[in-house]
Formats: sequence, C-alpha cells, structure tokens
Amino acid sequence: MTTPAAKTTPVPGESGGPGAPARPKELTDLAVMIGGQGGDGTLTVSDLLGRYFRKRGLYIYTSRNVLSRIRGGHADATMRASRDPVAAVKPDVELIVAFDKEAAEIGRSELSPDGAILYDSSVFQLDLPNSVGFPFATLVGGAVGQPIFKNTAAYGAISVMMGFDPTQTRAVIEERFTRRGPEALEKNLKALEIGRKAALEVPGLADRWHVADGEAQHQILTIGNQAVALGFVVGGGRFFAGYPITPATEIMEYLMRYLPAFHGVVRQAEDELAAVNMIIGAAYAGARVMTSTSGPGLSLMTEGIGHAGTAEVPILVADCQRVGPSTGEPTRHEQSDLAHLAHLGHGEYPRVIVAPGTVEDCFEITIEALNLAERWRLPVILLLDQALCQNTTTAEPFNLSKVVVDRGTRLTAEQVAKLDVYQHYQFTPNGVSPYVPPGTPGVFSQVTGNEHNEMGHVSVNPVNRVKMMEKRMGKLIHIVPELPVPHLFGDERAKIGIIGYGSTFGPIREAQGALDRAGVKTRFYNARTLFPVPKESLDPFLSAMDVVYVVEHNYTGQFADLIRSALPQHHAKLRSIRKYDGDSFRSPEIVAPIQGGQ
Amino acid sequence: MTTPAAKTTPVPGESGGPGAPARPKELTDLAVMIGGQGGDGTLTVSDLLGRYFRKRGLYIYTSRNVLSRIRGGHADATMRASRDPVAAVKPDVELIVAFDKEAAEIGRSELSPDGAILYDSSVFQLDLPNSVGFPFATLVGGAVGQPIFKNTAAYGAISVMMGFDPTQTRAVIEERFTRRGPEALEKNLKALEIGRKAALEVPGLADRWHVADGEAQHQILTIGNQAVALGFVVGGGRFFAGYPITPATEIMEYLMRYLPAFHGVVRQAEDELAAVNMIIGAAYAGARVMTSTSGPGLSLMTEGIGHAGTAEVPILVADCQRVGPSTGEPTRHEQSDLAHLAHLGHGEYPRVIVAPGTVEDCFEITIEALNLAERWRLPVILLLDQALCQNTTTAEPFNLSKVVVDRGTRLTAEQVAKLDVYQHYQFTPNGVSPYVPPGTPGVFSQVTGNEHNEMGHVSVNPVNRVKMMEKRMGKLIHIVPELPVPHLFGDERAKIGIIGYGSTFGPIREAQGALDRAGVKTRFYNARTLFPVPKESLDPFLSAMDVVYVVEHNYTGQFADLIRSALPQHHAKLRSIRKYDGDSFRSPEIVAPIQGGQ
Amino acid sequence: MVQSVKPVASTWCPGCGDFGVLAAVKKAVAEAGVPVHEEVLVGGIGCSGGIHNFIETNGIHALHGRLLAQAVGIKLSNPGLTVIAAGGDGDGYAIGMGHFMHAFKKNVSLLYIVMNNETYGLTKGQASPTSRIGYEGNIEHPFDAILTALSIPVPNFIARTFSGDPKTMIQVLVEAIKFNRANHGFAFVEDLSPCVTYNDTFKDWRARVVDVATLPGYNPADRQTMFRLCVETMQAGKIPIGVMHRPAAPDPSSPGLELKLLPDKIGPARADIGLESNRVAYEKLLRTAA
Amino acid sequence: MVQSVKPVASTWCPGCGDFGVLAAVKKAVAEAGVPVHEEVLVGGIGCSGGIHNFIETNGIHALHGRLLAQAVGIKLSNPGLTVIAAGGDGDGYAIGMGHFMHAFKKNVSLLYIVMNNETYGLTKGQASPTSRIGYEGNIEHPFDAILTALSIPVPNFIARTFSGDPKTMIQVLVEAIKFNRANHGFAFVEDLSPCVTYNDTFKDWRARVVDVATLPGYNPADRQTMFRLCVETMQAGKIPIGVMHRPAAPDPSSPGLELKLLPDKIGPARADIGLESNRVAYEKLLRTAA
Ligand SMILES: Cc1ncc(C[n+]2csc(CCOP(=O)(O)OP(=O)(O)O)c2C)c(N)n1
Ligand SMILES: Cc1ncc(C[n+]2csc(CCOP(=O)(O)OP(=O)(O)O)c2C)c(N)n1
Ligand code: SF4
Ligand code: SF4
Ligand SMILES: [Mg+2]
Ligand SMILES: [Mg+2]
Repeated sequence: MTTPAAKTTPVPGESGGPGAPARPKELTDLAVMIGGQGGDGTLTVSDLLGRYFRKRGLYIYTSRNVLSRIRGGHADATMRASRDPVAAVKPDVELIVAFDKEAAEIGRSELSPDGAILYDSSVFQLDLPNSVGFPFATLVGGAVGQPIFKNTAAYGAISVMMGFDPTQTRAVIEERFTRRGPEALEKNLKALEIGRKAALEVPGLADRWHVADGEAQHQILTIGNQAVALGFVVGGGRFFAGYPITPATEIMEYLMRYLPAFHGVVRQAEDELAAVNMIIGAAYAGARVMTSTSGPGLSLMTEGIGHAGTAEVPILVADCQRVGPSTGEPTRHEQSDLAHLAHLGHGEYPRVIVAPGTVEDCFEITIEALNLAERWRLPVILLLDQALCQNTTTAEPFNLSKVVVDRGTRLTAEQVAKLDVYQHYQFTPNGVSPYVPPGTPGVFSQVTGNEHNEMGHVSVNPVNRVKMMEKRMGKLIHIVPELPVPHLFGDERAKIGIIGYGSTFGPIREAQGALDRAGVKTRFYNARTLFPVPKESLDPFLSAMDVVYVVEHNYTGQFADLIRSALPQHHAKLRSIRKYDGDSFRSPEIVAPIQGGQ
Repeated sequence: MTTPAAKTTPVPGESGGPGAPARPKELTDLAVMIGGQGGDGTLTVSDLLGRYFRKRGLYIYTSRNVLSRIRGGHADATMRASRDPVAAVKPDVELIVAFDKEAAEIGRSELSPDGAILYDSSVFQLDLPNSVGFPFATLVGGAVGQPIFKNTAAYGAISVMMGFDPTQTRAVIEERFTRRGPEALEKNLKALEIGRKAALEVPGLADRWHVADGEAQHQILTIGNQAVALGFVVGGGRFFAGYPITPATEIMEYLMRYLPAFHGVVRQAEDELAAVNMIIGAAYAGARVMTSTSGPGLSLMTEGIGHAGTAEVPILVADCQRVGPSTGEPTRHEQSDLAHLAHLGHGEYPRVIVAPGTVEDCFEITIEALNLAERWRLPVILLLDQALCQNTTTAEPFNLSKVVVDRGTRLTAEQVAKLDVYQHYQFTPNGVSPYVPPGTPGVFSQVTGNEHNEMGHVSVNPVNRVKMMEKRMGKLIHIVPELPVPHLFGDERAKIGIIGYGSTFGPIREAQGALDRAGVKTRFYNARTLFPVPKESLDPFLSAMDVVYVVEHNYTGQFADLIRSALPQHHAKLRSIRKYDGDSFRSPEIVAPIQGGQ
Repeated sequence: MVQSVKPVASTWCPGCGDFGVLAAVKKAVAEAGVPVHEEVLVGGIGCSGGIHNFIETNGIHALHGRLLAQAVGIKLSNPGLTVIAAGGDGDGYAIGMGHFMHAFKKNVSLLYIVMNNETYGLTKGQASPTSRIGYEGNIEHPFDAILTALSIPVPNFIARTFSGDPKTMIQVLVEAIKFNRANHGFAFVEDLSPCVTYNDTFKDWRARVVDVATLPGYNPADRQTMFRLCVETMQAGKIPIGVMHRPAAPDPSSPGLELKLLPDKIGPARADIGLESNRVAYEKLLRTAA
Repeated sequence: MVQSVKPVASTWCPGCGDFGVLAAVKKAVAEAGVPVHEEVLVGGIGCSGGIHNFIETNGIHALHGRLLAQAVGIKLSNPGLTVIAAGGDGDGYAIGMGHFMHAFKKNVSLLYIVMNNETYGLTKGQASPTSRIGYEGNIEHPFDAILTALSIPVPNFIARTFSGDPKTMIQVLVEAIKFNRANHGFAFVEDLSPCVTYNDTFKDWRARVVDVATLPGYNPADRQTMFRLCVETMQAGKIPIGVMHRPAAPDPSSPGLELKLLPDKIGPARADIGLESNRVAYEKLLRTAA
C-alpha cells in the first residue's frame, strides 16, 4: 500500500500557521457534520463518532438531513458531543466530513472559524480554505475491496485529528461490526488503520481538537419515538394500529417488538382511516390504545378523532410533525399541525393536546396521556416533531419511579352487579360517565357518534343536545388540574419570557444560556399542555413579563395565535419567533431577535 | 257521508268568546306548523299552503324538522307567509296542524296567544285549550280511500279558517296533483271539499285570520342548495363530484340535471376522498370544479383540500353544515365547522372561506368563489348551513346582470408559444403563477403536493421552501381587495354592533327590527368573507362600536374566536350569542341578550 | 339485575328487508349459543346500520364505511367477544370498499353482514355500487361482492342470503357465527334486503334467487368451481344464494388472525396492565431496549 | 420553443425494477403514437410514484393512494388527454384499495400501472398487501390483484408484466394505451417490479413467471377461464403474466365512461364557459329551474 498524496489547504490550529504543528484546541462541545450520497453508508461515521464519545462520558445529539428517497441524493448528519446535556443542533460545526460536494456546500455556512473540511478526494476536489482531501474510497479500494469502507477510514482519520484513544477507537469498530461476522470486522479494522495512517502522515493534522471526558456514563442513547413506544408499554398501552409514515414509523416498529410479550397487539393497517377506527374499536372494547402518524395521515384521521370525541372513546394519537402541508417534505422538521389539531374536525368536542419537550418527557407524557384519555374518555393528541422523534440524544435511563396507571371509573362485573341502572353516557358532575367493557355479564351499552341520550340511543331532542354538549365540552374545564404542567426555566425575576414546546426546548435552553452570558435575563415557559390553552399558568406568566417570545416552527405563529385568542388581554406583549425552512432552530436564531428586542 | 262530530275547545277570535263568531284577525305575517309521522305526507300541507300564499303575492319561508330516517318518527314543517321578505322562522305560530301528538307538544311553546291547534282526532285526542279535532284520516277514509288524503282535507279546513279564496284554493290542488293523473287529482279535490265542509260546520271556526295580499308576484321559491347549483353553472362550473350526504345532496342532484347540457360532468364518487381528489384532477386539467358535502365528508376531505392548497389547484368546496361532531344530527342545523375550516389540515396553506347570507347571495357568492379559486389558484370554501341549504324561501329571480367569469392568468397555446420559459410555480409579485392546461402543445408542467421548486420538481432546499411558503401564504394578503365585502344594515350611528353570517341573516334582520321598535339602534355586519378574517372592514366596524354581539350556531363561539385572535385589541367589546340545540335562531333569542345588555 | 340499555323500536319503513335480517340475527345468535353479553353488534351508517339499536346486546355505531375497522379492533382487543358487523351496500362497497377487501385478507374471526338493497336508503335512494344500470341514472356496472370475495385466496366463509328466505338465512348465520367462534376466520354474508321505499326488488329477487347448493358440481371448498357456478348462474339471469365458500377443513396452521396474534386469547382489553404485575418485565424492557 | 419542465434524474436505487417500467412507458407511449403534450402521468406516493418526474411530459403527483381519483377527474375533464396513472402496491392496494376497485367499475379509459414490489419501498421496507407471509413479520395472506380484477364483471383490459421482461411489457402497454385511446375503458397492468434494496425478488420472479398466452385454453375474452388458468398456475407455484383479459370485441354499447358522459368529447376543461356564449341557455335555465 502506498501512502496517499493528501491534498491539503491550511488548517489553522491555535498557533495559526499553515502546516505548523498546532496545540489541540480544548473543547467542551463539538460538532461534526458528515455528508455524502444517501444509502452509501456515510452516516455510519456519525454513528461511530457517537459511540466513541459516549464511551468518554459525553452527551450526544445527532440530527439528520436526509431526502425522501432510499439511495442516492445528498444526505448528512451532524453529531454533537458535549460535556453538558444537549438537545439542539450546535450552531457551528468544527469538522465537516464531505463524501460529496454538497456536504461541503451545505455545511460551510455553519463551519466554525477554526473548523476544517475533510473530504473524499477520490470523488471530487475542493478548493476551500481549511480543507483536507483524502481519496478515502480509493484508499480502501485496494486493501479491503469495497468503497463502503471509506467511512471507517474517515473515522480513522478523524480519530487522529481529535487525538482519540487508539484502543477505544478500535473498540468502537469491534462493538459495531462484530455481529456482521469476522470478515466484516477484519476489513473494517483494516480500513480504520488506513485512515489513521493517512491522517498521521499529513503534517499538522493530528490533534486539532480535544474534548475532555465527561460524566454521562450511565445515559442511554435514544430517540423520541423509542421513548414514546416505551412509555406506551409501561403506561399500559396494549393495542396499536398504524400505517407507515415518516417520521412516525419507528413508534410502530418498536412496538412490534415490545408489545407481543404483554398480551398486546400491533397491526399495520391498510390506511390511516382503518388505523384510527381500529384503535377506536379496541378502546371501546377496553384496551389502552394508540396510533401514530404524521401530517397526511393525521388529516385522514380527522373524522375518526372527532368520532372518538363524541362517542367518548379514549384514544391516544401521536402526531410526529413534519414539513407540511400535503406530502410536503417527509423527512424534514416543522411544528405546523397545532392549529389544525386544536380545531380538528367538523363540530365541537373536547380534545387534549400534550407535547413533551425532551426524550425523557416523551416517556413521561405518553404515560400521562394514556391516563388522561382513559380517565376523561376523550381523544388525546401527543404532539411531537421530527427533530424530537428522530434525532438521537443521550438521556437519563427511563425508570418506573413516576409511572402511575389510572384507569378512571372503570367498573368491574362486581361493581356493575350492585348498580340499579347503567347508562354509558350518564350525566355526571365532571362529564365523565363510568365505563363498563362489553362482555361484562348482565349489562349492555350502546356507543355512537350520532347525538344520543344517556343510554346511547340516537336523540335529536334539543334539550338533551344542549346537555350532552355541555357534558362533553365541560370536561375541558374539569380536566385542567390534571393536565401536564409547564416546566419553567431561567431567572424568576426576568421580564422577558420565552414560550416554546417540543424540540424547541433544546435551542431555547441554549439561547437562554447565551442571553444570560450577555446579561439578558429570560424566563422559559416550556409548554407541555397546548390545548386546552393552559390559561391558569400562562396568564400569570404573561402578566409577570414585559414581553414574551413564542418560539415555534411554522409560518403563521400557531401557538402564539392560540394564546392570543385565549388571553387577548396580553396580546400586546406577544412576539413571534418562527422558522419554517424545514430545519430546526439554532440557538442564535432565538438569541438575535430577543437581543435585538424585536 | 256523515258530518263528523268535531271535537273543539274554544278558539279565541278577536271577540274572544267561545264559539262566538269572530272577526278575522288581520295579519301581515303568519306561521303554520304542520307535524306528523315522517313519510306519511303530512308535510304536503305546508307545500299546499305555500303555494296558495305565493299566489296571493306573499313571501314564504318554510323550515323543516325531520329525523334521519325515511318513514315514521315525528317530522314537522313550519310555513311562514309574510307581506315582507322573510328568511327566518317566525318566533310564534298562529296555527299548529297536528297529525301526531308530538306535533302539538313540540309546537305548543311557540303557539301565539291567540293561536289554534288543528289535530287529527282519528289518531289521538288533545285536551288543550284552543284546539279543534277533526278525524281527518277517517273522514277521507270512506269517500276517497286512503288516509294519505287527510293532508288535503286538512288543507281544506285551514282554507276555511283563513278565509281563502275557494277558486284559488282549488287551483293549488290542481297545480300540485295534475301530473299525478286524473284519478289522484279527483280524489284530492274530493278530500279538499271534505275538509272545507267539516270546518264550515264548526261554528266560529271560519275566518279566524286573514292575510292581505302582497306584492311578491315575481319571486321564485327556492332553497340555498338550488341557488348554489345554479350559480355554479352560470359561473362556469363544469365538473362536480360528490357523495350523498344530508343536507348537501340536493346540490349534486340539481347539477345532475343541469350540467350535462353544458359539456359538464357530475359524478357520484365512491366516497368523499375520491370526490375531492376527482375535482382536483379535473381542475388541474382545466375545468371549474366543485364538490359539496357536510361535516363527516368534510373531515374526510381534509387531506385533499390541503393538497389543493400546496399544489395550487383551484377547487371549490361547499360545506353544508349540520349538527356535529361525528355523525351528529344529520338533518339538523348548526354552524360549527368554521374553526375547523379556518385551520383545516396539517401544515399551512392559503384558503378562503366565503359565506352567503341569503339564497340570492348563494347564487352570487358561488360565482365569486369560482372566480377567486381560479384567479388565485387556491381552495375556496363555500360555507353554508342546513337552514340556508334546505329551507324554502321566496327570492328575487336569479339573473345574469352581475355575473362575471374571470379565469385569471390562463394562457392560451398562442400566448404560451411566445414565452421563453414556462414554470408552473413561477414566483410572481402576488404569488399567482400563470396556468397552462395540460394538453397545450409545446409545454409541460409538473404539479405536486410535495414541496417543490418553480418547475414543480420536488425540493427540500430551505431557501426555496421559505420562498414557496411566502408565495403561497402571500396570496392571502394580495387577495384581500377581491374578497366578498360584508353587507351592512341598520343605523349608521349605532353603537351596538351585531356580526353574523349564513342563515343567521334572517333572524338578525328581524331582531334589528324589533330592537329598533324598542328604541335600540344596532348595526349589523353580515360577514360574507370569513377567512382570511376581514380585518380591513371589521377593524373600523369594531372601532365604531361600544359593544358587538357575534351571533352564531355553535358552542365555542368560533367566529368570535377568529375575530378575537385577528383583532385582539377589540376583545373587550366582543360578546357572543350562541345556539347549539340543532334549531335555528328565533329573533327574540337575539333581541333578549342585546336588550339585556349581556 | 342492573337495568341497562334496551332495544328501541326500529326506524325502518314497514316492509323493509332489514326486518328479516334483524329477526334472523336474533335467532342465529341464540341458536349458536352466544351469551348475549358477549355479543357486540357494530352498525354502519345507513338505514341498515341502525340494527344494533334494535337488539338487546352491546352495540357500537361506527362511522360511515368504518364498521369493519372498528370490528377488527374490537375482536383483536378482546377475542372472547362475538363480533357481528352489519351495514349497507353503500357503507360497505362504496366508502368502505378498502376495509371490505382487507377484511378478507386480515381474516379476523368476525361476521360481516351487508344488507344489500342496491341503493342508498337513508340518503333517499341514490345509486349504490350494486345498483343496476339505469337505476337513478346509474351508468356504472354493478359490483358483485360474492365474485370478488371468491377471488381472494384466504380461507374465509362466504355466503349470500335473501331476506325473503329467512330459513336459509338463519342456517347460514348460525354456521357463520360458529365458524367465527371456532376462530376459523372471517365470515362474510351478503343479504339481499330490499328497500321497499326506493328500490323494491322483493319480487324480482324472489323470482331469481337460486340456492347454489342445488347446482351440479357444488363444492364450496373449491373457489374456482364456485366462481364458475356463480358466473354461470348470473349469465342465466339468476342470482346465486347460499354458502359460496367454506374451507374443506379449517386449516389449523391458518386460523383467524386473533389466534395467530393471541394464542392465549387474553388480549389487550383483558390484559392486566397494573404496574406491579408487570414491574419485573417492564424493568427488563427498559434496561435492554434503549 | 418555450422551455418548460425537463425530466430530472431518477431517485431510484441502482437496479430497481422501476427503471424497467420507466423505459417501457416511454417506448410504449411513442409506439402508440401519443403526442407527448397530450399525455398526463399521474404519480402515486412511494418510490414508484416518482416516475412522472423522470419523463418529459405533464405530470401530477397525487396524494398517497388517491392517484386513480385524480386520474379519473383528469380524463373526465378532458377526454382528449391520454392519462397514465402509476404507483406502488402500497399506494394502490392498501390505502388506495377502494379507488382501485371502483376504477374497474367506473371503466374510465385510462391506464393504471401498479409497480408491485411486495413492499413499501419509500418508507423502508414494511410489508405491503402483496407481501408474502413471513416477509417483515407479515402474517396476512398476500393479495392477488389479477384474480380480483377478473372477478369484476366489466369489460376492462387486465394484464400483468414483469420488469425483467421488457419486451412483453412494452407490447402490453402499447395495447393498453391503444385500448384507452379508442375509448374502450379502463386498463390495468400490474408490473412485477422488484425492490432490490428491501425485497429483491428478481431471481424468484424470473424463475416463476409464465406467459398465460402459452397455456392451453388461453382465452382472454373469457374471465372465468382466465380465473381458472391463473388459479391453476399459482397452485403450481408459478406466476401468470401476460394479458389476462380483454373484451372479445369491445362492446360499443358500453364504451369508456368518458364517452357515455361526453359523446362529443369536449368535456369540462375545454368547454367554452364564457358568459356570452352561454347567455341564452343560462337564461332559459334560470327561468325554468326555480
Ligand atoms: C362520511 C359520510 N359520508 C356520507 C354520509 C351520509 N350517508 C349516510 S347513510 C349513507 C348511505 C346509506 O346507504 P347504505 O350504506 O347502502 O345503507 P342503507 O341506508 O341503504 O341501508 C350516506 C351516504 C355519512 N354519514 N358520512
Ligand atoms: C396518507 C399517507 N400515509 C402514509 C404516507 C407515507 N408513505 C409514503 S410512500 C408509502 C408507501 C410506499 O409503498 P408503495 O406504494 O408500495 O411504493 P414503493 O415505494 O414500494 O414504490 C407510504 C406509506 C403518506 N405519504 N401519506
Ligand atoms: S328507506 Fe328503504 S332501506 Fe331505508 S328503512 Fe325504508 S325501506 Fe328500508
Ligand atoms: S427502495 Fe426499493 S423500490 Fe425504492 S428505489 Fe430502492 S429498490 Fe426501488
Ligand atoms: Mg343500501
Ligand atoms: Mg411497493
């Protein structure tokens, strides 16, 4: 094997001089963007780096930018490793690993001033400052056969640039490739060495950056969709029907693995209409149920969700938001379904919309949502977004300490036997009628989406109609004390408020840090109940502030609109920070308007 | 034939004494409620009365209260005849014609103090004051065979009570039954005489009320659904796909009759998903299109309407609102889809919601809506309600004087040939790209609901995404000058405002009259564009008022909410008058809260 | 005995074919030995779909066209229930067509009765997918559900009955319900149920129905033979009724879907979801999953 | 010549069966003599559904499962267009099943190509309605679209092709397009188009396809014979391809629906809707209607 003639342009170290040996720059937070053609495995590099940094006790956050196609086309991932918990894309990137030209082009604007671009010079040439080309594909072409090993070679080169511990660098390869068989492992180890060697031979390339070890040893690495699936199981969820759709499919796939061990059923339905009606049937029969979908499927479920609202069948619908409307951008990020959900369906019925801010919260809120649905016998929406659903994050291991399963008034056969009368839609002070599953001896029920009387028979009596509307809609008032409360962060005396939900949690927290360092005190209201609009906590929050920024991923400012309509007296304080280009917030995009006082 | 022993309780005339001959009471406005078992033809009576009063130049308004079943069960209709134009149910009823007991029970609360109940004593007995029983069914049983003729007999009795002109009374029967053949006609004429004779034999029954002739000689009698169908045809609509649903079906049925003569196509689709996608296909190909539906179907169209928004395909969707949510009450009245429509679908796209207030306006706004859809290439919703759709009303004959067909920038083959470049989604100042129908030589287009570039190819480029969102959403700003303007009524200096849309028009106008007579000046903003919220006209309207009542048929105050969110600065002025029991407003229900200052 | 919901008087027009179905279902359920409280009737939207209100049992009124999806959810959630879905031809073959086709494929052990009257009764007599050419301006070919059912290679139970022939109907329904209760899979019965108000086909049907069991070569285990017999019967202007398909011997390797998924028949609705009963398993799951 | 949209490079994985369909459609359209600007390709959602972006013609990308509804709307709006809808097996037989079945019934003269790969390609390889038992945990019986198509008694054109046999595919597509252009009705072609990434069935299919035209008794005018031939072929472990049904002689009394509705072939999109041209007729309508 011959040593490659690496093509380099100066990579500045702290010492600055081209080619001069540089002292490693010490970082507590680092980002590497890896890009190439979709399906050729380039994203493996981010996985390998993530594994390494996890071994070193760092927090990881990986975001992906992929097209809605299986192979080809540009795809990239950005891996962030930090000594502190992170749940946002780092605004700047230290290293770009470019297997195609687009990677360099897309990534450049975020490259940090002392960042570098490592690219595969067997595929293209780059004439950018701070770039180093290795013909990775050619390099591994000889010794190990297939260009797919270029990824491992690149990992090797990076390990040199970042002064990785060689043993643990190898351990990562072993961990990842052992199950692919000895041959695959051996070839990858070879590719690793090829990459390492090539990098070591370029003067001044080694040890550009160094990240001190962290303490996140016990964290798990997960995604929101997995946390939701786990929350569903331990929250007692037993029936799931869905239809594949990005970025929701993983929830179904995880549940296909988990649920059968618990008398549970997961069905891929023929479409979303079937999915939502299947869970309605299953919930009517007495199971805790869920479906998960994204925009197009959600729109198709509109009629079904309204049916659950009127018929008072407890269902949980996870909406993994992506770029809309219509087919939109299936793989990309947005939060633009809230307005639709808050007003979903013809006619009026109660629904609750909850939104977790972190993967830990995905687990917790899913359980809360199951309890809310069944206790109040109404549809609950679990509002997620692509970044929260699919970006990998280190998280506290999930545990059962906060898990409560509360099924509300569900009567057993013994309890039923003691009743004089059982009416499925009995009027009660809080609007919730006791539930008896079909199959219980001695008692029948009729359930319907037509307007009905207490017995469940069709009725168009105007007096009954008004009472039934008040019964159902009244739940939205009585339920308030049980709804997930907001999480508040930052200075309690701040006069600048920030409101956000879902994956904006991470960028907002990061923006708060930056603002704080700049002397701007803020208070962050992380909304976890979005509908009914949590006036009880929002009103005092808004009252206490001079100005409040609502941060969200959509064009019209949907959450701000809901708040404005619910609390119009505070309208003059509300500002909107919106992003709708398919990508998630970087903290400076939140810092700038707040600092600018816009 | 023997004279029946009519069972009567006193019917007060102006002279008051039981049985005493009474002077006819002169009325300018009269209501008769007719009720019986659904499907047995009792509603024919209201039809016959309507025909008679039309001959006398009166304005007619007939509302129905029927169950969602074909035969049996109680059904009633209330026929109003007035010397002035009317478009509301009269708050009190002079005469109840009861073929079943329920009719009397349901109608009683609205019976005017000097009103009477005429009932079929062969079916039941009534012990109410002011009631007269004739065994109508038995009466006609002998002479003409079937109890169905009881209706005509009742009409005969009424004709006596109201001092009808005997010749014209007969003429109505001839008009209505001639096409059923000579036998049917003859039997009905016999039944008429039986009824007349019976009534004449009861002392004091004749000539209770009298309504002077009016001047509405040239008016037509129609329903909103027919007006929409006619507007669609003359507005150039040529393709309609729908699925049967109450109270929308008539639009499809009328168009099945009208459109084939104009190269038009009407298809009953397999479901509403097909219907909306069929019209999208037809509009893409270059036709003016519409579908009509009600709540459940509308919910199913959610995805398709969003697709039209993103793909920029001009479609018109008529939503004939009924009681929701879910299957709700198919035959009854509500306005509870507005919030859903304003936020319809995942993601964000422009849509326009227009709402006619009268049947004349149904005709006009349908034409405007077709122009708006095609000029701006977006989905337009024509928001109707059961009362407007199905209640029969006298109206000015439709004419072509205001009809304009404006197709916007639709390029001919000649125009296209002169272009350098054609891009289906070309960026333009107002967001509307010129349209070329497929089939035009020399040019191609790509149309999609995925995010796309100007050429119509899929794109996830963030810069393009932002521009495309701004292109589409910007239409909602540029379109404003072309949107249907509100109609304003009442005192220009009034400080009390009323806002309403759709069929609340009639009751509000009537309430204004009553308030005016009570010295309360009001100004009525009849909204004809509901979304985008017409801030340009609402803001000055709200500014000029001290207090504004939003009158609507739903629980949450949906239009009030939209206004509040769009114009939060006026929130303190907004009051809500809501009704959601399935029935339409009676004017006192609007008068009372306004007079009470609630 | 607790007092709960009682049947209401039917909302059908006098003489409607649906009365026949109502009577037959009541009898068949009793004859098949179904404890009433274990029965769930899922109604569609349409005149026919009101049936669940007229029987003393558990009922759920689904959305238009979605009754099969709800029925599948019910059965897979509690396989101990006897689930009967019943609705109209519009409900099942128009808006519900997708679920209809997939019901055969899924093969969940439930009974689906389509009350076919070749019209949309409740919306006042528009053409339905089974309407003949010419009915209310219909220009599309009528759909034949039996032929299509026979085309789906899954061991279901397939039959057609006629409201004018209650004896056969009861027999067929009893067999179908027993088929379900033995977890053999999906049972589909199309009943010819005339709409006397908008499309009175009683006379026409009475004259044309032919019991397939009387035809030479009748072999309900063989789809292809039955397909041929049905096509030939129709070509002769007749309408085949009777059992069109039942597996020769139910294949134990391919039972109803509920049994493949839930061999112990407990299922989601009856599972103990208490935290304590599951703690050990949950902890293991959380440890190993993420 | 005005510059308008040009095809983009395909987004398919190298080796994907869909390339075969793309090539065959291009050739067939040319061979059938369709002026390209009169062609409209309606794409479904899925890998397959991108096809309209890769051909120089008019394209519309429908919603998932709704391509047939849009295609019907297009053809009935402008019967002069040659409309080809193409999408995946998930798109067509899962979410689109209702429209699929009704397309046969409607019998509008358009071509529908299902690119069947027995998987959901674009969402990364879940089981589809045609997946075999065992594929990705699938426990439902695979759907056979040809058998079902044969069960619908309407004079459509029905065929199956294989991406590995481009010659037959082109022949079949040319015939189908000509059938459409002669307004004979709906044409359905299922193409076996392997997904090399998630479900590479090339080898399996190559070994098992059998041209039905070579079978004894082949008679595509007779559905019932073809039904039997297909069932027998499948029972022998083979997969029938070729033309499964074409009317013996297209029945002039039952042409494509567009011709029944629009005998003069002008249609909604090309109608003159100007007020002046219609004034007399409109005035009459308004006078007589209400
Ligand atoms: C989504 C939706 N679309 C339309 C309707 C209106 N609708 C009620 S019943 C019915 C059809 C009834 O026909 P069928 O299913 O054959 O039942 P039948 O009344 O003939 O027994 C329709 C279209 C509805 N309820 N929901
Ligand atoms: C309403 C809706 N549900 C789900 C999806 C997600 N989705 C996109 S493509 C696809 C299936 C693709 O399978 P198939 O139609 O067989 O096409 P293939 O990719 O295999 O060619 C799904 C479920 C969607 N776009 N819209
Ligand atoms: S309308 Fe027809 S289907 Fe409906 S109840 Fe009456 S007879 Fe039966
Ligand atoms: S994933 Fe499969 S179907 Fe999709 S492009 Fe790749 S090979 Fe073709
Ligand atoms: Mg029917
Ligand atoms: Mg596929």
